[in-house]
Amino acid sequence: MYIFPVFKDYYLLNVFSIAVIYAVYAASWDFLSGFTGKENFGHAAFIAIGGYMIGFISSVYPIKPFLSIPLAAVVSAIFGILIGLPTLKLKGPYFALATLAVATIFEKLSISLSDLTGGEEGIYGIEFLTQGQISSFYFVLTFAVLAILIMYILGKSNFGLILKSLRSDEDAARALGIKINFYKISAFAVSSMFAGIAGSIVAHFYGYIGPDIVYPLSLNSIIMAVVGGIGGIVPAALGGFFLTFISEMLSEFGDWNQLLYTVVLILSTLFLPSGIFNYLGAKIRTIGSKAGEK
Amino acid sequence: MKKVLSFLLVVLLSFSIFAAAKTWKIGVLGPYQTENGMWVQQAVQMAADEINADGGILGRKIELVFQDTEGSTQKMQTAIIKLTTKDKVDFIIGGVGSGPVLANLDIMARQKIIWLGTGAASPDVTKKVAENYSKYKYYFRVGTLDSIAQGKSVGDFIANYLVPKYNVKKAAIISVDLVYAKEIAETAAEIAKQAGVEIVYTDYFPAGTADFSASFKKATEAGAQVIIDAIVTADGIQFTKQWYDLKVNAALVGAIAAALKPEFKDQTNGKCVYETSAYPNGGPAPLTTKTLDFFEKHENLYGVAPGFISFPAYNTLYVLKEALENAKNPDNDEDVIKALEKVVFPLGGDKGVAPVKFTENHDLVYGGDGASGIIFQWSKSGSWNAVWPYEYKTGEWEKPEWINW
Amino acid sequence: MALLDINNLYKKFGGLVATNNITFSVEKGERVGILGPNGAGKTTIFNQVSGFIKPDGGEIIFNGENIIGKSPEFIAKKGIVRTFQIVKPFKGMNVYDNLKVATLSPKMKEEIKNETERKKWIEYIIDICELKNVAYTMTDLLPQGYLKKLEVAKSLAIKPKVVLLDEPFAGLTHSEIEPISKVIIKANEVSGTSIVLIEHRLKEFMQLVERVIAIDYGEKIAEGTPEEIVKNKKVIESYLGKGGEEIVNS
Amino acid sequence: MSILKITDVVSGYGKAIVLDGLSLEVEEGKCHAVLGPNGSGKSTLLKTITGTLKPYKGEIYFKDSKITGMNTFKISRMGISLSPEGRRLFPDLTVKQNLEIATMFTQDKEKESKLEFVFNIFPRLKDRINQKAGTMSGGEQQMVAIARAIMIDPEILLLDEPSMGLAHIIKEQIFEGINKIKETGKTILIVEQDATMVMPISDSISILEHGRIKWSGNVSELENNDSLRNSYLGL
Amino acid sequence: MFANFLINGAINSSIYALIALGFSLTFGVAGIVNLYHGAYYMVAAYLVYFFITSGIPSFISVVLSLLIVMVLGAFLMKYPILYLQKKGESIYILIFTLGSAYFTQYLFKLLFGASYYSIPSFYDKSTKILGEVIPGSRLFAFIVSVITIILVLLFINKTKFGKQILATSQDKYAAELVGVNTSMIFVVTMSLAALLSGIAGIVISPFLSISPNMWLTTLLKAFSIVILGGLGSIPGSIIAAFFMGYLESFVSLVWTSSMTEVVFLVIVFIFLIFRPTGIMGKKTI
Repeated sequence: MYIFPVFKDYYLLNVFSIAVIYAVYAASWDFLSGFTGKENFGHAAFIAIGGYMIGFISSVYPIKPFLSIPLAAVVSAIFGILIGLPTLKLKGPYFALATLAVATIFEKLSISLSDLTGGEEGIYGIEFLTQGQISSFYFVLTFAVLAILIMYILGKSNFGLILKSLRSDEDAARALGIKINFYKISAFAVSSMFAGIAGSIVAHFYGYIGPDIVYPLSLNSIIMAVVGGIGGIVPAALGGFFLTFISEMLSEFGDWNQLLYTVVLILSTLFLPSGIFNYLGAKIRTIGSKAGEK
Repeated sequence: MKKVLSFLLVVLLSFSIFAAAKTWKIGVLGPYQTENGMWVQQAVQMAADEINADGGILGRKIELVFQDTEGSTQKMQTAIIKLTTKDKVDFIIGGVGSGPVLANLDIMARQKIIWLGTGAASPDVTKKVAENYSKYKYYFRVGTLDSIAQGKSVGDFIANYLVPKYNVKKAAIISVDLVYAKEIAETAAEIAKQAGVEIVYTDYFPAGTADFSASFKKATEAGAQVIIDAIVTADGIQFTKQWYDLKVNAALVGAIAAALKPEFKDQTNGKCVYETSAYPNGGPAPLTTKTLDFFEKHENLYGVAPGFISFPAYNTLYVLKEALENAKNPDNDEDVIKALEKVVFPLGGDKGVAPVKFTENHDLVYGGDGASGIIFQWSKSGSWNAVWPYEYKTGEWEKPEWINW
Repeated sequence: MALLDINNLYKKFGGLVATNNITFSVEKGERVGILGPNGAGKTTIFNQVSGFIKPDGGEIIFNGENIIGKSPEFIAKKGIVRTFQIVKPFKGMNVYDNLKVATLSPKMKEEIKNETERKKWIEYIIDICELKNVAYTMTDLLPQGYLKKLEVAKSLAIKPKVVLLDEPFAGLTHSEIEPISKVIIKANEVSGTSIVLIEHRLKEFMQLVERVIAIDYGEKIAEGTPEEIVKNKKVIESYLGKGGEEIVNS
Repeated sequence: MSILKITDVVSGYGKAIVLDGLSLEVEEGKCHAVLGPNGSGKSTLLKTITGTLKPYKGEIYFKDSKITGMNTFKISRMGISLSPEGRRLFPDLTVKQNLEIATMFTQDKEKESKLEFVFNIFPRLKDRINQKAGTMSGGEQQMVAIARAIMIDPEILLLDEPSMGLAHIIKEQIFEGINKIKETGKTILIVEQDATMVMPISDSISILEHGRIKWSGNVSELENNDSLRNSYLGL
Repeated sequence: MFANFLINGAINSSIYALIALGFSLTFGVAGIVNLYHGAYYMVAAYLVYFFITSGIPSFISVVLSLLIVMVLGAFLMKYPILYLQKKGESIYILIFTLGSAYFTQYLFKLLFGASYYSIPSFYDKSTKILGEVIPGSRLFAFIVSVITIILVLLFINKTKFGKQILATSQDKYAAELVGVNTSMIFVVTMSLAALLSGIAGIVISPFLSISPNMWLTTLLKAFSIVILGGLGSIPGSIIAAFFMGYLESFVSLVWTSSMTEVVFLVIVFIFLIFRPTGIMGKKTI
């Protein structure tokens, strides 16, 4: 069924698992920000909601993934709506700062309220996703494929078309009678939901949730999505997958790795602003159509 | 021509035989882009070179595999999996930061790999071993002291030195808002309280705070004579500088991580004088007969003094060496664990650079002939003196000249 | 009772009265024009009727219901749709998808039951608006003439009862105006959509509308057939100049 | 002698071509009017001359130098100034500050005499000298915009529909002012919809439609040509 | 206690104002939210440290460092940012500037390591005001900040160049029409912003630490202050900077220092929602 059924390299499996989860982070960022043009600079807050909720529960009751994942989905969707309601009327840098503020408040609180959150040490001892390394990988892979597929289909659907129209011109959509607030909030809820589920899966995957694996993601999600290409879910997801994969593979280079990462980002914003995979996709399509003409 | 070729072949073969000779493959975890990680890397390398030069352990050389954990749980997990499955290491040493280590104990348990830890100071780490010995027995804390023990050494100094000598009655806690630091400060305060000191003010500031004047002011207005601090972040530098500049009328005693190295003097532009911090089981004091030599050798080798994680990092390989040499079967994990549990580097002895003795939960024994915390002070003359306990004293504690109690 | 009754519409921006007690009505199937110099308050009337600006006073009775102060979404669902002077195509998608967005509005939810019907309807709109050759072109690449047409097509795609067209001909050549003009008349005649038009291209304007409301300084200064309006003294003074009559007659 | 010469200019916004091979010459010391309906390309013409739009094709000469594709500020400093569509004053600055900013690149000592000059043209501005430009009425703003354009001390003054959106009586005041400027011998290129206002002050007229000059000639020729007026101006 | 609140609040506020001023200026004039702003602060501090430790006299070190950050600011505006601005989408400018800031952070980490550095005080005599001991380095930072702010305000309002900046901020097109080279003004403004941020970075380094991640909190604070004051409004950002400085002192006075940032961010968030134009901002959204 999958491409790697005989995969026995645990290290690669582990890197793959992380990379596909990051693909979901990037795709879920794209679903709100890439589609509607509301650039969320605090995506980590939505990931944190899912992850920390699982952490809170498991510090009293060892919750199993089959229960916690749907729970995380509901809670993070509601959270997305609650944050979305007041902030979605904001535009451009105002929205960016509002979301950044939310994520920073979360970060500060999760350090300060250490009785609840474990502070900088985070919450550990969360039930593992599954018992084995390989089964965990398949679990993560299945979830990631499903999540990306659902967002992709939603994005391709009429719903996604309306979201894209909002990116271009909210007034024009309102004039046609489209309830723009409903769509913006829905997009926020979907984005937040998948971010939250991914957050809860990560908590189960590591058996841990803490600031070190959550808060850098506000920025990383944007980078991954933008470098991959926004507005189409799959390019963003591929951006998330490959950047993470490469970054893990290069981790022996330490600081050079991070430096290289930012160089890739800078070069791609300057020279391939539509995103690497959007660009490649377009190239393949034109080659394809040329071949078709022949 | 043929001769040359066959000669080359022989040379190549002999190389490959040489390479195939069995080694102790040891994975080293650390955030190498930080100072803590650098200490681990340098000290472990130093110990390995020494042991290898001396013929290795049981005739087998040590081969180190360094993996950068970038200070993140996720990278540490990937690193452990890579070390255990791909590099197939025999042991893991290192691991800095309680969060990542705690989170990865389960991975260690799953991979069943012996882990000699160096830089996770949360008491919870070895609590895990206590809770489920058979699952977590692979972990040994070679260092540093856990936060409770670090707090104890600060508290003991206040209770047994400052209180009797200077009749200290009131103290304040000003510490960074991190779990590890809070535990140190609270433990120290608890011991001080038992000695009759009243805690008149408590403030936890977020990492990255620029201005402490309000906290100092409130502490001294409440009558504090001593400020118990625990600052594991770089904030300790500006904290100390501001304390000096404001001539705060309370002595600074506690655990400022940045103060535990000679560079502190430059980093504060000399405004570190009178600052007093506990060095967890290490420092330029004769903890064992080798400690001061190690300090000097490290400085000569790397151009910088060892940090507080350097001591346990250096010790790990010697602890391992001792255990392997005494183990019934050094290739059997169970036997090695049993041997490790018996390792003792006594205080004042000649083994290791800091005392090591394990509790049944694989934590360091604190006090007695076990691990210890040494109180150091930056003296007015600019020297860095061990002032407590008396056995290791290299100087007398000085009361800041501006303080009027 | 008329389809749309606007009574004493009043709006003030700071110290400036933008529309001062404007009153007029639009019958079903009628083509009404609003005439006046730039800055007279024509677009402000559109903004208020379509809900983009909240009026400070007056009534807007549509189909017997007072819709004053309602949201643009609500008003569009009732059946009043507007276009914008500066075209607002949805960028990053093609013409077909632009029209599809319009058909996804709540107004069309009951009318269109499935995707086949939707497709048919969009194709119909593309057809009558003569957008067939650019149906799958991204709007980012379209010239102004097509964008203007698309602006009208989008508004017609939600089967409105009233269309408020804000300068649909501005910036177009004569030959480009013809087809749009035809589309407007077709929509009006085939489905009985009422048209309210703001336009400066007098010749085309006068040919298209049946009744004219002249505005100046936020106030209505005249109302009548194009023939009457061009003779109106006030209108000539404020807007047309002496030769206005000849335009209509030419 | 022509001070401004435009040959075969093609210009517009992105893919939208607005000026489609337009040629035009303006004589020194004369007032030339370009008439045309909304959307015929009047503002585009002025934006292309002042360098805000770079023409796709064609050349523009000012006196003897080619200014095609030059930056707006350079063209302004050479002596071409524009009173733009929408007036574009600095809203938070006072009338005086608005006017003074325009003298930044000329000799300081002339400032006072230039202020004197514009107050002579639009006396109303003198009383409003310390009012913030953003708070003024449309007509007054138009006066400031024209005054600001004169403060640059241009060799040619471009005016973009100065009558737009104004009441008849205000239009008259504005055109009276423009006439005064013309009488000082300044070259003026004015684009307008309102032919009745422009014709009395112009020396020559061009009629613009669909981005091309349909007709050019003297005012008297236009006045005598009924069919022309009918077909292009609706007059 | 109150004197402490009053004095230290003023010192912190003046530094915030200095940083926020440049950020606000860049937005007001060029319409750019420059997330690299905090990095100037870091670059200047590192350069001064580097020059001083290389044995260059401190005055020359400061001047050299400031010149370098000004050139850096001018370069960033002239080439990549103006290029991206022409392309339209503002998010690419946000991401480019943020990415460059991280690039600088990692570069400095490679060059200088993860250690924390400090430079000697430029003025080190403690003064007593209202019974409070004020360390010389802080007093120096306060005085330099206040003087710099006043000079910048004078520069903008009184000089020819400043008037061009003012005109550009009000209407770029109209400024071009009266002969202002707005691209050059953008470059100069960015350079000025870099200078202000750089000065802040240098005056704080004697009492704070120089480290590769010192830019991020600074940026976040500048961003919040400028939004609170109204994007692009210079008086607004100065008022907001003082509001923030005193709020921090106030929260640590009456509550706990660990909540200072949270309280401030919550206030910023509430402001964004109920009054997104800030204290002084124009109605732009």
